[in-house]
Amino acid sequence: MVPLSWYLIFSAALFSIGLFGVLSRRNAVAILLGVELMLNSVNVNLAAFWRYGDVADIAGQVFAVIVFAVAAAEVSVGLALVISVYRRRNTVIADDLDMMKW
Amino acid sequence: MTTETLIWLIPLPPVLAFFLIVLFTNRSKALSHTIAVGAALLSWLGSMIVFVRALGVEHLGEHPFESSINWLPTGDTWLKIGVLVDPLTAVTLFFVAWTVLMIFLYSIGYHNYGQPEGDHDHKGLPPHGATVEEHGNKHVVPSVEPMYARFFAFIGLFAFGMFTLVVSDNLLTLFVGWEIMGLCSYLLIGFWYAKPSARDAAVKAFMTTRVGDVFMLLGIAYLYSVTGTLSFRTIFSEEILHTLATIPSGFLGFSTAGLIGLLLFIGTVGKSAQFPLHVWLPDAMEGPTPVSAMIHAATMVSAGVYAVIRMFPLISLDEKTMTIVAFIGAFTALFAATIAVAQNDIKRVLAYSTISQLGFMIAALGIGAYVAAVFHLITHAFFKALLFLGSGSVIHGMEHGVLHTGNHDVDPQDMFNMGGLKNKMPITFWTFLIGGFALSGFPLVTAGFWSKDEIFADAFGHGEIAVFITLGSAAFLTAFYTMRQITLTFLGEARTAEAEHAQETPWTMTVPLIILSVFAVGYGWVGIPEHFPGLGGLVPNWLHEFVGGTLAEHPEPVEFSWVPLLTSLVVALGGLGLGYVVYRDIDTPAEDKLQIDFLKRKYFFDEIYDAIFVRPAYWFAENVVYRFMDQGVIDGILHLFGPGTQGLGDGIRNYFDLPVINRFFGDGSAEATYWFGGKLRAIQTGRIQQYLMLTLIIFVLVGAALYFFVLA
Amino acid sequence: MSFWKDPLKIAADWLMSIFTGWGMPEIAAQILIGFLGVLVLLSLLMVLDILLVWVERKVVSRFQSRIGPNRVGPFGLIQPFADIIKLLIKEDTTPAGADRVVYNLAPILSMMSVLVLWAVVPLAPNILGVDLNVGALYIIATGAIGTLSIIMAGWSSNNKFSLIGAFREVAVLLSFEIPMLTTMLIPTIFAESMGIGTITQKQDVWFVFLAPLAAVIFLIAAIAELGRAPFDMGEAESELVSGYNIEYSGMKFGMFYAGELLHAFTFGGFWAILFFGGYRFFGLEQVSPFLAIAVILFKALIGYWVIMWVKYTVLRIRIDHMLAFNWKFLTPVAFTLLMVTAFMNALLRGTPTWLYVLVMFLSNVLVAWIALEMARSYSRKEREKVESVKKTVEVSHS
Amino acid sequence: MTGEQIIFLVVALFTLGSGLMVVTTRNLVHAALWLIATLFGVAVVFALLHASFLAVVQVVVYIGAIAILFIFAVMLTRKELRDQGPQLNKNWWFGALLSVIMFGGLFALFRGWSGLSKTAAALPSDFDTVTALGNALVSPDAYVLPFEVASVLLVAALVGAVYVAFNRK
Repeated sequence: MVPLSWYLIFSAALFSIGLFGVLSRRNAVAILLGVELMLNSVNVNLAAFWRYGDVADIAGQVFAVIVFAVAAAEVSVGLALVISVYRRRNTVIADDLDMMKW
Repeated sequence: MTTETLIWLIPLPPVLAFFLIVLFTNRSKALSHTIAVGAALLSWLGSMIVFVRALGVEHLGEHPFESSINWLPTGDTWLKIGVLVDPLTAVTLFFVAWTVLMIFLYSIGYHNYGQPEGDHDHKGLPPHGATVEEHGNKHVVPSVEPMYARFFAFIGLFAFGMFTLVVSDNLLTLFVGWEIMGLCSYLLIGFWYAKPSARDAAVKAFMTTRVGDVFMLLGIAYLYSVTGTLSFRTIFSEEILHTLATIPSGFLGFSTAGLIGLLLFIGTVGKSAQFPLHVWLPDAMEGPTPVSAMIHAATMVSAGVYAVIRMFPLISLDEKTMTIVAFIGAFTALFAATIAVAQNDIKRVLAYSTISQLGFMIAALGIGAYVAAVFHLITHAFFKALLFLGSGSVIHGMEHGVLHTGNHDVDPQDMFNMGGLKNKMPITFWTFLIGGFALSGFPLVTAGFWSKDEIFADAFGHGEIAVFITLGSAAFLTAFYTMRQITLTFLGEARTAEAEHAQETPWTMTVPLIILSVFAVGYGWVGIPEHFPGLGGLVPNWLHEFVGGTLAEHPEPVEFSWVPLLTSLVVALGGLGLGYVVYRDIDTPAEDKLQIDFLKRKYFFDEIYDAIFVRPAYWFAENVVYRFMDQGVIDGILHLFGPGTQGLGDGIRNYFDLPVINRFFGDGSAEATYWFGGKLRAIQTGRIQQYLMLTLIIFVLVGAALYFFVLA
Repeated sequence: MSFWKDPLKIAADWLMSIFTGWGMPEIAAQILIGFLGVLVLLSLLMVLDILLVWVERKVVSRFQSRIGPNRVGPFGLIQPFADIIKLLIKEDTTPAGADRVVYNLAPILSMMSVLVLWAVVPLAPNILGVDLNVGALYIIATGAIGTLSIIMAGWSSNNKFSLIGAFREVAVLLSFEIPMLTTMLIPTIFAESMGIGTITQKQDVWFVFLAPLAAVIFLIAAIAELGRAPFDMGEAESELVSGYNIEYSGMKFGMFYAGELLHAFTFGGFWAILFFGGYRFFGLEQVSPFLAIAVILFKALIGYWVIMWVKYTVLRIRIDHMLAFNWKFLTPVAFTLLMVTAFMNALLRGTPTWLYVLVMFLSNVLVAWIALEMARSYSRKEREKVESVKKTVEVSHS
Repeated sequence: MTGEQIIFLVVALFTLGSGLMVVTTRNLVHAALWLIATLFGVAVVFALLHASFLAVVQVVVYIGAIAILFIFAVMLTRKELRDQGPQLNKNWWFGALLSVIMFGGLFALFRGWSGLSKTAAALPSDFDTVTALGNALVSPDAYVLPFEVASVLLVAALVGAVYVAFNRK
């Protein structure tokens, strides 16, 4: 049997990788890719705690399903924003979009 | 599907229909009435299924279908809402569902569906007819109602209110349904809002019933404060009833139960148009006829009586309250019947007869005749719906005649303009005849006979001779004016050219008439007393067994006696006979000996109320509230405040605001913020990822600090 | 238990005895047998695929009043083998500027997305890869892989026609996934399970009688999902030369082609499974699993034939019309139908079967009728608009 | 080491490896494709956890819709299909450091937790996860409200995305 720790460490690693992507990529789309990784790691945690806790209490899976929905909403609106920004500013580099300074 | 779920669903289709029509389909007439009638049909179907299932349950009174959910938290407990079907609800659902469905169907024809748009119809006015060209010659035909969809939306909401009221298991939802119907009656009586009379009638109905409703709400609040619950089944448990009966209320020697019962009963007085709050109902005839039928037969007034019947175990605890109830009921029955004799408007006669018949039910309750009241409620619903729809059909036929002759001065509702319609509108005539006979209590065949006879028998059996005699005379007058109406309307020769050209109405109007007339005749047979000579025992007295089961103590049927039976035979046949003999030859109002001004003006009740309540209210509003309070007192105080405040303001501004607030706090904080902002602007790079990093650094630092200093 | 009753178990037992006889541990033997089973199934599918090439060519030629392949072998039966040899010996080109790995991965994924579908196909009562409890979703999930393969092929080819083809095809696939999933939920409601095996077993009455409209919508969505005419946006030969697979040659193209054929056949099979009782045919499936397999293959072939029939009779629809048709007609109808079905199902729980079937059928017919009426009035309005514009144009010209 | 552990390790390494490729590869389309590989790995992890519904929905939603959307977005926001210049910003080392600290911190937290080495009990044989999940999502006693809110959120996102990305002429 796989112990719970493996899943937790796996998901922590995936989360950190996603975090790195969010913090370090220049391209806005790539940042969103990192966000997806982070959301997925959360889902792994939810499913793992469901499996290793009380199986009859389905809350973990329910929240994972809701995270799916939230992720889908987030990606659709996020990408729409990216495309909209690209149309106006002709760039998707996050560092170039610094109008909101000072 | 379980019966409980089904009961929850019964009120829903009409309200869905209301929203669908209002929001989406109000452009399409066909779609609107399809949705409304479909919704009524669904509710009807649900009600019938529930009714049939309820029949199959033994001792339904002790084990009703009930289901409730928590609604509002009130401290530790929940205010629950729920549904309850016991025998009383089951039979009420039965007649409500039938009459509602019939009225919905009837409305299609009544509002001239399928006819062309009117030539100069306006929204808010009844249709005036349209000119069509056919084969080269023009003629006028009825035109379709301009606010067709709105009508169906409103009656859908109305039906929702009624169904909610009937299936609810507590006073609160009952009151919600009650108020929804109050609103709908306002909307529908004032449906033709461009007519000043309709506007006034709507306001009158709303205000008058409001008087009763306020008292009812008081009663509900009182009940809740005493018992902490509004659910019927809990209230009617023995210990609560016992408590209520024993605690005195401190008001004129009533017990708590008696006072609550009285307050609730005043609500009914308003809703069911009992004396002295009866004035709104005859004026409510300004609405379209299906609305009249809806208010007078299927829903609103029945709701009032239903509420009293529902609360009967509570009300019957106090003798005094019961006496008041019986007195008001009996008095109203006779009083309204005397007015009805002198009315010439076909619908007004029926309106007063409704008040009178409701008085019968209330009186029956007041003497403890529970089953008889329920029985009369049901039979009355059927035959009064039939009569109203029939009168609507007559008016419709007459309007056809008016359109044909083009003489718009002729009132199509005045019975003296009719006559001889028997041959023009045979279906309407026969069904109206059945309804009229049922109303008069024509012996043996009609439903009205059986229910009225049971009230008589109960009154006599309980020794309430005064009530018995009052009701007897009211019944005689009922038969008399009913026959007067039938004779003037249908028999003899046509008195005007319009009546000559009256025409039978379309099938959507006649089919409901036929169906309702079946019930007007047949429904009486479920409640034939066992000891009735000849017929008794042929069919079991099902109604008594079934409805009586609602009460904890099963009411015993009264001993059979010849006196009430003979009385009811004599008054019914005598009244009918006299009516025919007197009005056979009368052609104009002048020949009518009963056109006494006193009766025609309804005992001057409108004038009295106008003098006592309306004018003083206007005077009070104009002189006291506006002149004295508003202009004198309030404005005076305000004028006093003005200069004072100004002086105070000047002082504050010069000695506090400018130096302290502005200088020190205002400019000082701005400068401080500016200085800090200048220092902090370096980290405001506008780059989202750097913000994120900062957030994370703080997060990590705080997390580490917490971990090491707090957890470890 | 004879071989005719349960061939899989007999074969597995026999193999197990052989392998353990060789000294292999039991668990390894089981895994090996599983692999062998998959291998056999896939090989048979490939052979079937080859036959499908022949079937398709023969049928299309009949539709077009031709004779079709008739030179190689009896009735041209050997023709597909000749085709394969031709494909194999063709030059395997990779365009300059292509993304090599992705380019080579795409046809494999395309074929794979079809083959993995067969893991949940119940061939007979006891011959079934996996009875997944989310079988219906699984079908959609594999469709997602197919979508992926198309966009990979289109992008990696470094060719604007292939990219446009892929974009258009993916737009269609993603859109039509929605009515497809929705109508798949309707058999799920009837069977109270998403498992394909359970859905088959619950079909004492074929679901097509309970939900004819759902069957039709599923078929339309499936045809779109296959990218076949009238929804062949990805290829659209007259506009895009060959669409997303334009740069592929040799066996890589062959894999796309074979994948498409097998995909069509598979969806004919799913149509049969979801709505026409799968392997069930008046108790025939109880006699022998082989008969059951014959039944389901026959039904799948009929479904495939219907799909071909549509392909070779109906013209391609413009892409905006196609998407509008999906979003404004098919999807709302499918949603409505799903809601109506669920509602009716809740309402009719516990009623006799005949009433259930009747009411379901009638409510389907009603939904279809209302939908078509609305579509009709809408299209009449559109036509009037177009015609009025045309008229004003004519007037201004004259 | 049991078979399940081996499978988990292989899948986890594959997933984490593709995850790293997602955040480091220069070609954004490749990054999206690597994302698909990662998501697929996570789906397998779900399957290992016996969450079959989640596994399949992961494939349908993420690979079938979200990843495709990403590829579309990448292609729509690029004048040339290949990106020039560095893909990481100049603070990337700091981001990497933070990520490592994050992972280390989480790891440290795990080590102090007693339930870490817990193993899963076998699934009850009569327990149907999908049925339980479906009931929980629509039961008023459980999660019907979050479920409805999620559906409203999706509709809002749909409308919002169309509005934001709509090309006004």
